[in-house]
Amino acid sequence: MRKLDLSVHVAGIPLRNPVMTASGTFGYGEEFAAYVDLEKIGAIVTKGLSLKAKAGNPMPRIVETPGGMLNAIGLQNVGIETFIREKVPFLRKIATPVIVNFFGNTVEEYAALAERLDAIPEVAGIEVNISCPNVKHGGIVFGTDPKSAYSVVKAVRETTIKPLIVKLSPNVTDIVEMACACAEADADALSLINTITGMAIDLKTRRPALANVTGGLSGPAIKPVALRMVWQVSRAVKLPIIGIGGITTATDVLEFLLAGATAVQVGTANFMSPAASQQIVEDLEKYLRDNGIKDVKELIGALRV
Amino acid sequence: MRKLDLSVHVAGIPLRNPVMTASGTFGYGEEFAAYVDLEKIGAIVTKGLSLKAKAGNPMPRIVETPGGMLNAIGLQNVGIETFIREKVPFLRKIATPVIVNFFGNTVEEYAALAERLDAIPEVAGIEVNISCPNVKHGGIVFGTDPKSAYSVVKAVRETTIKPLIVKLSPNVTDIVEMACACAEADADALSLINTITGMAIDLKTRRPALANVTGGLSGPAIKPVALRMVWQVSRAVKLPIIGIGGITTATDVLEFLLAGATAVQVGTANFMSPAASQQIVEDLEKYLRDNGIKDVKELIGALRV
Amino acid sequence: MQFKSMVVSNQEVSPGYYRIRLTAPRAILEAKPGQFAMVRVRDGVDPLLRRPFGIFDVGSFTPEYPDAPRQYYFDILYKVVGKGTSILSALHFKDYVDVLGPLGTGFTPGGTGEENILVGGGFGLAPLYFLAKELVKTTPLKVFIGGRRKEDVLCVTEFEQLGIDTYVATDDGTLGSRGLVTEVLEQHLCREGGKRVVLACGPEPMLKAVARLCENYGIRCQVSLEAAMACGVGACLGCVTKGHGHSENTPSYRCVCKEGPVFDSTELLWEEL
Amino acid sequence: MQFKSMVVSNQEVSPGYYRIRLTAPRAILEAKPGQFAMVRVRDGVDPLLRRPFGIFDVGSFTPEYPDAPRQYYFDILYKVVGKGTSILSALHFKDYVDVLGPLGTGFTPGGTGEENILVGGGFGLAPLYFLAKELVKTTPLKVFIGGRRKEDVLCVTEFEQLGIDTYVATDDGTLGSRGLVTEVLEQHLCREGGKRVVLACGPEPMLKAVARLCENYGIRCQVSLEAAMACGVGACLGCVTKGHGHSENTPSYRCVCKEGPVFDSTELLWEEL
Ligand SMILES: Cc1cc2nc3c(=O)[nH]c(=O)nc-3n(C[C@H](O)[C@H](O)[C@H](O)COP(=O)(O)OP(=O)(O)OC[C@H]3O[C@@H](n4cnc5c(N)ncnc54)[C@H](O)[C@@H]3O)c2cc1C
Ligand SMILES: Cc1cc2nc3c(=O)[nH]c(=O)nc-3n(C[C@H](O)[C@H](O)[C@H](O)COP(=O)(O)OP(=O)(O)OC[C@H]3O[C@@H](n4cnc5c(N)ncnc54)[C@H](O)[C@@H]3O)c2cc1C
Ligand SMILES: Cc1cc2nc3c(=O)[nH]c(=O)nc-3n(C[C@H](O)[C@H](O)[C@H](O)COP(=O)(O)O)c2cc1C
Ligand SMILES: Cc1cc2nc3c(=O)[nH]c(=O)nc-3n(C[C@H](O)[C@H](O)[C@H](O)COP(=O)(O)O)c2cc1C
Ligand code: FES
Ligand code: FES
Repeated sequence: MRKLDLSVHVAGIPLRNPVMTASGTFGYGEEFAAYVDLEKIGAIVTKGLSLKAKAGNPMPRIVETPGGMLNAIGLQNVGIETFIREKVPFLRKIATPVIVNFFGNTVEEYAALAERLDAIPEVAGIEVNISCPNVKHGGIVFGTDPKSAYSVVKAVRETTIKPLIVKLSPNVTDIVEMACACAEADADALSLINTITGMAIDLKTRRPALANVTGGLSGPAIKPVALRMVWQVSRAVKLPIIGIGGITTATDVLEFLLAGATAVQVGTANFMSPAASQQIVEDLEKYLRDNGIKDVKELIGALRV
Repeated sequence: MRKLDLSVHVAGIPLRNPVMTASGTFGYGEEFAAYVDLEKIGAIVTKGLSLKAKAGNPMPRIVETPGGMLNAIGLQNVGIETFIREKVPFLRKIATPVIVNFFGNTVEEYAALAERLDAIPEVAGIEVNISCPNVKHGGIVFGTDPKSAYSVVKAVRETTIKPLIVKLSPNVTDIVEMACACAEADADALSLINTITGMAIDLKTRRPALANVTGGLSGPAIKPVALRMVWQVSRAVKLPIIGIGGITTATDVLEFLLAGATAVQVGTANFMSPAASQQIVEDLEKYLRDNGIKDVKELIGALRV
Repeated sequence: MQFKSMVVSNQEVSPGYYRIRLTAPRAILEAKPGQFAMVRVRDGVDPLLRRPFGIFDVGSFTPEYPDAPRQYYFDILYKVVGKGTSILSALHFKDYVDVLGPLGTGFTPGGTGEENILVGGGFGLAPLYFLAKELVKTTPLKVFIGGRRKEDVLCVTEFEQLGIDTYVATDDGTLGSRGLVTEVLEQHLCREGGKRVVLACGPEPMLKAVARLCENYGIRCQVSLEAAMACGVGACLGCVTKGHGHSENTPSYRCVCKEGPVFDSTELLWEEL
Repeated sequence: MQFKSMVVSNQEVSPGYYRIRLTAPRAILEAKPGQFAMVRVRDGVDPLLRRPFGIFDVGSFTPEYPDAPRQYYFDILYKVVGKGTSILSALHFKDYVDVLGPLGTGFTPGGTGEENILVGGGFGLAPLYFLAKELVKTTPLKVFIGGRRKEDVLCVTEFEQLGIDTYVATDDGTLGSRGLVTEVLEQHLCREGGKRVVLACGPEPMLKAVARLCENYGIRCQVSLEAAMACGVGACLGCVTKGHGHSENTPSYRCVCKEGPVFDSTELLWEEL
């Protein structure tokens, strides 16, 4: 029997299979090493980095909601230099592509981060998180304004030849418009969706359940929204898409591929089971085998509408 | 012991309690009469009406999703004249305010519906569903464009003195901007949220799970998004707010009140249990009693941030 | 009605098929064959919606403790296909579920002198058995059962115990004749004459074939349909099927939960289902 | 490690408090007192996240069937407070859960010659009992237990069976002295001298009071904290608490799941918790 082909290419990065782990839900990889064979998954996307270390938001930072969870971690991270010094050596040892997620408060910060990452050979690709307020332009969120998104992606593009993925926010009227702006700025791929802004309240204390008041909704609850956006964008834009949002099983992955994603990221599911990503890869392989599908790429965009 | 006061006023409509049923989830009231004491709930909001009867979308029209469901009913309804002839006589018999939800394809259709409803004494208030494409303006959705929303609400306002509630769509970058447009057009109250656009796929058939491809996500899954939007709008706009989205328990109702809602609507929960709305009212009363709260209005906007 | 219901028993009757007995108020005895119940299999939001199941039987018994009042029940015959039914299959004696029902229309069997021909497949046998139990006292009756394999052919013993002529067909010939149940049915229809009514419940392709057959033979035919459901009471308009409409372009959607699940086959726009 | 675990037993030990025994691989014997496990109480998305519980005991037994291999287990002592714990309380022998653990740091008790003073309340007694069982063989030990009412005071018999001096205080005086456990502790601390270490687990206000007391008396103190958790392995940064930071304006957030749940009380910014 011919070997199954699970491999895909995203933004020029060759992946042994389409299942990556989502930024912020898999730490810097090593936290999960005891539970997952890191060499079995497609790629690791690391926790969002900024130029300087960031303390993050006060606690409580997470709360469970029906079929999902809200988080307001506040982008706590060790900062890019510590990452390079302390986290990259571990990641160097594994043969799985590492995609580095990052964010800034200004276009210049984004560009500076990209430039720094461009020099790190262990970085297979970069994922730009544009769901952050643009401090120079009165706090308007880069990810909800096509012009801001264009300018930040353009600036990043000019500083790096690394594969450049832009991660889109779902908190917009028109996701296609955002996707087009990023395509015009020469992104190599798009990943979507980031979390949907939500809120929870603790009736006993009459306070918001999160110290930050609002937070980002993730998990199975948002899957229908993610799938819709992936489908909309895949029909409108030529770039490869990484589907994200509520993926917990191989079936979910297959649905995202049918909707037009070339690869996916597993986020909140890592909390439900730390072995989720590997399990999904195994189940995906089993599905292909059971259904006589030789190459996972046959399924990309194969939705019959 | 003084009697508990559960009553609220919304848009000038006196309600015995803040718990209404949401449009499209409670039919025309009579479908639920065998399971709920209709005189125990705050108000009934009827299935969205159009000028002429509407056949709706092909099936399948609904699909369950994690913690929620998608629907693409396609606004099937009997049309306003049949409603007045066949549904109002039943509603006349019960002493619960009836709020009529409706929609049109053009500003003129909205105005014509409002004018017709203005003449019906049994109609305690009208709820304008602006989540519909504006056929005259290239299909842009009234509910996602502040200018279109303004024009449709203004036109309705000019034809009726009935309490006028505008129901907002969550599929926007900035819900506050939409709320402000409706306030400027002299709406009496805002209800939010309508469903979030989503999609599901049936892996076996490789087809969308809904014949319409996309549908509206409702149920507990969307509660965090609804709560966030209610909170945002309540801080920015003076109008009373009717909170909608994933409400299944009295605790949920209390959270929406704390976030700034004056009343709420129960939607998908009616499918989980047809007696949900009445149960919620009873539990709400019990909560107030157990916590020594004499008047439910004390809780409106009482979130401690 | 809506009621909390206790599991009395829950047994696998054929591989993958279970029969569950649930307590109910006395009024359950008035359920008509073809009606169904919507079951909330557990608390919480997963699964969110109730699951519809045809009523397979109703009855009563006296629990074995002193002065026990008579206890009424109904049975469901179900196949484990997904989340809801597998949760159901794991329930034990004394677990509770929430039930809404009986809902929908029932079958309208033939009048005096008419023979009732029941045709079913899989768990479609559930309402047909309930129907047969009621009809067998008064009218001539035959049952045609189809299934993929032997394991999918349910209730043969039950029907035979009622003394009803039972014809079985399986795709692979592991039980009864090999082939489709409609082939066996057609042989029967063309061999014998007389006034008769066909009452069918099973997978849609089977119903379609049965409806076509009946049309050809000019026999009245009722079918019980399935659809994804949310409310079960005609309010959400989620469960519709296509009926013959007022105009050709505008199909008239009919609620399976309220106007059905049993329809006269001529009411339906079969070519578009 | 992550493993499927079978329920061996699950009993209410005091009103609202349960003790559940779960099978585990042999390596569970290496769990340190103060470590915890994250339990997925059932399949599906409701509840979505695992629930953290301190390890109360570990051990092994031989099942009663021929040639049964030795079976290892761990116990959890839990209070029913919400959805997850009530689902847990409804589990029976032979039900399954998914377990992740042991996780986190454990207590670092005093060295030779030091007395270990354990202070706890509610289910905070769980890790303390596990700790006491290990320590009692080698070191002098005392236990102080606080609770609102008698029912909230757990494990007194267990501690006494280990032969450990046990001091109890309840808010309403229904068991032991009336008042806060820290009052009884303070009396003890000022009455007696010697080198000692306080190891505490319980509600945050209690821990705060204990930490302040120990600071006043110059006694080393370790506390086991609680926090809402998602991953349990230090990846999501959801479970943080405030530790003393590098600068005054930027608190240094510490992961309760990985750097804790046991912290030296001096590491924490108590005034901001
Ligand atoms: C009026 C009516 C009467 C019914 N009577 C019975 C009965 O007596 N016994 C019985 O076993 N089943 C009956 N069904 C079907 C039953 O409702 C479904 O099998 C059940 O809802 C599946 O739930 P699940 O959570 O296990 O599957 P899900 O996880 O919801 O779905 C699993 C798979 O089953 C398919 N499925 C889902 N719903 C249905 C459906 N309504 N019909 C067919 N396939 C479906 C899905 O497409 C999916 O492939 C009836 C349905 C209706 C509408
Ligand atoms: C390291 C650690 C060890 C623990 N050890 C034990 C133990 O040995 N025994 C035990 O019974 N419990 C223990 N807990 C607490 C336990 O995790 C919670 O009680 C449990 O998660 C509640 O789940 P639930 O679904 O029943 O409640 P939910 O429905 O999630 O919440 C119900 C109520 O409980 C409160 N609550 C939720 N999570 C916590 C929490 N982590 N701590 C306190 N209150 C909470 C909520 O605010 C809410 O008011 C421990 C927690 C941690 C972090
Ligand atoms: C705790 C947590 C932290 C996250 N941190 C980041 C981050 O630093 N950068 C980023 O781009 N996305 C972050 N995300 C978003 C996820 O990468 C992902 O887009 C989102 O959770 C949706 O996927 P899911 O439903 O599978 O979790 C975070 C999500 C969670 C739950
Ligand atoms: C089956 C279904 C039909 C609906 N029909 C309408 C409608 O006709 N008009 C409208 O304004 N909203 C309609 N809605 C939206 C609901 O009124 C409500 O805004 C939404 O479902 C969110 O509330 P929930 O989460 O409590 O269901 C419908 C929702 C559902 C589930
Ligand atoms: S299920 Fe709601 S109308 Fe039939
Ligand atoms: S629970 Fe995820 S970091 Fe502690």
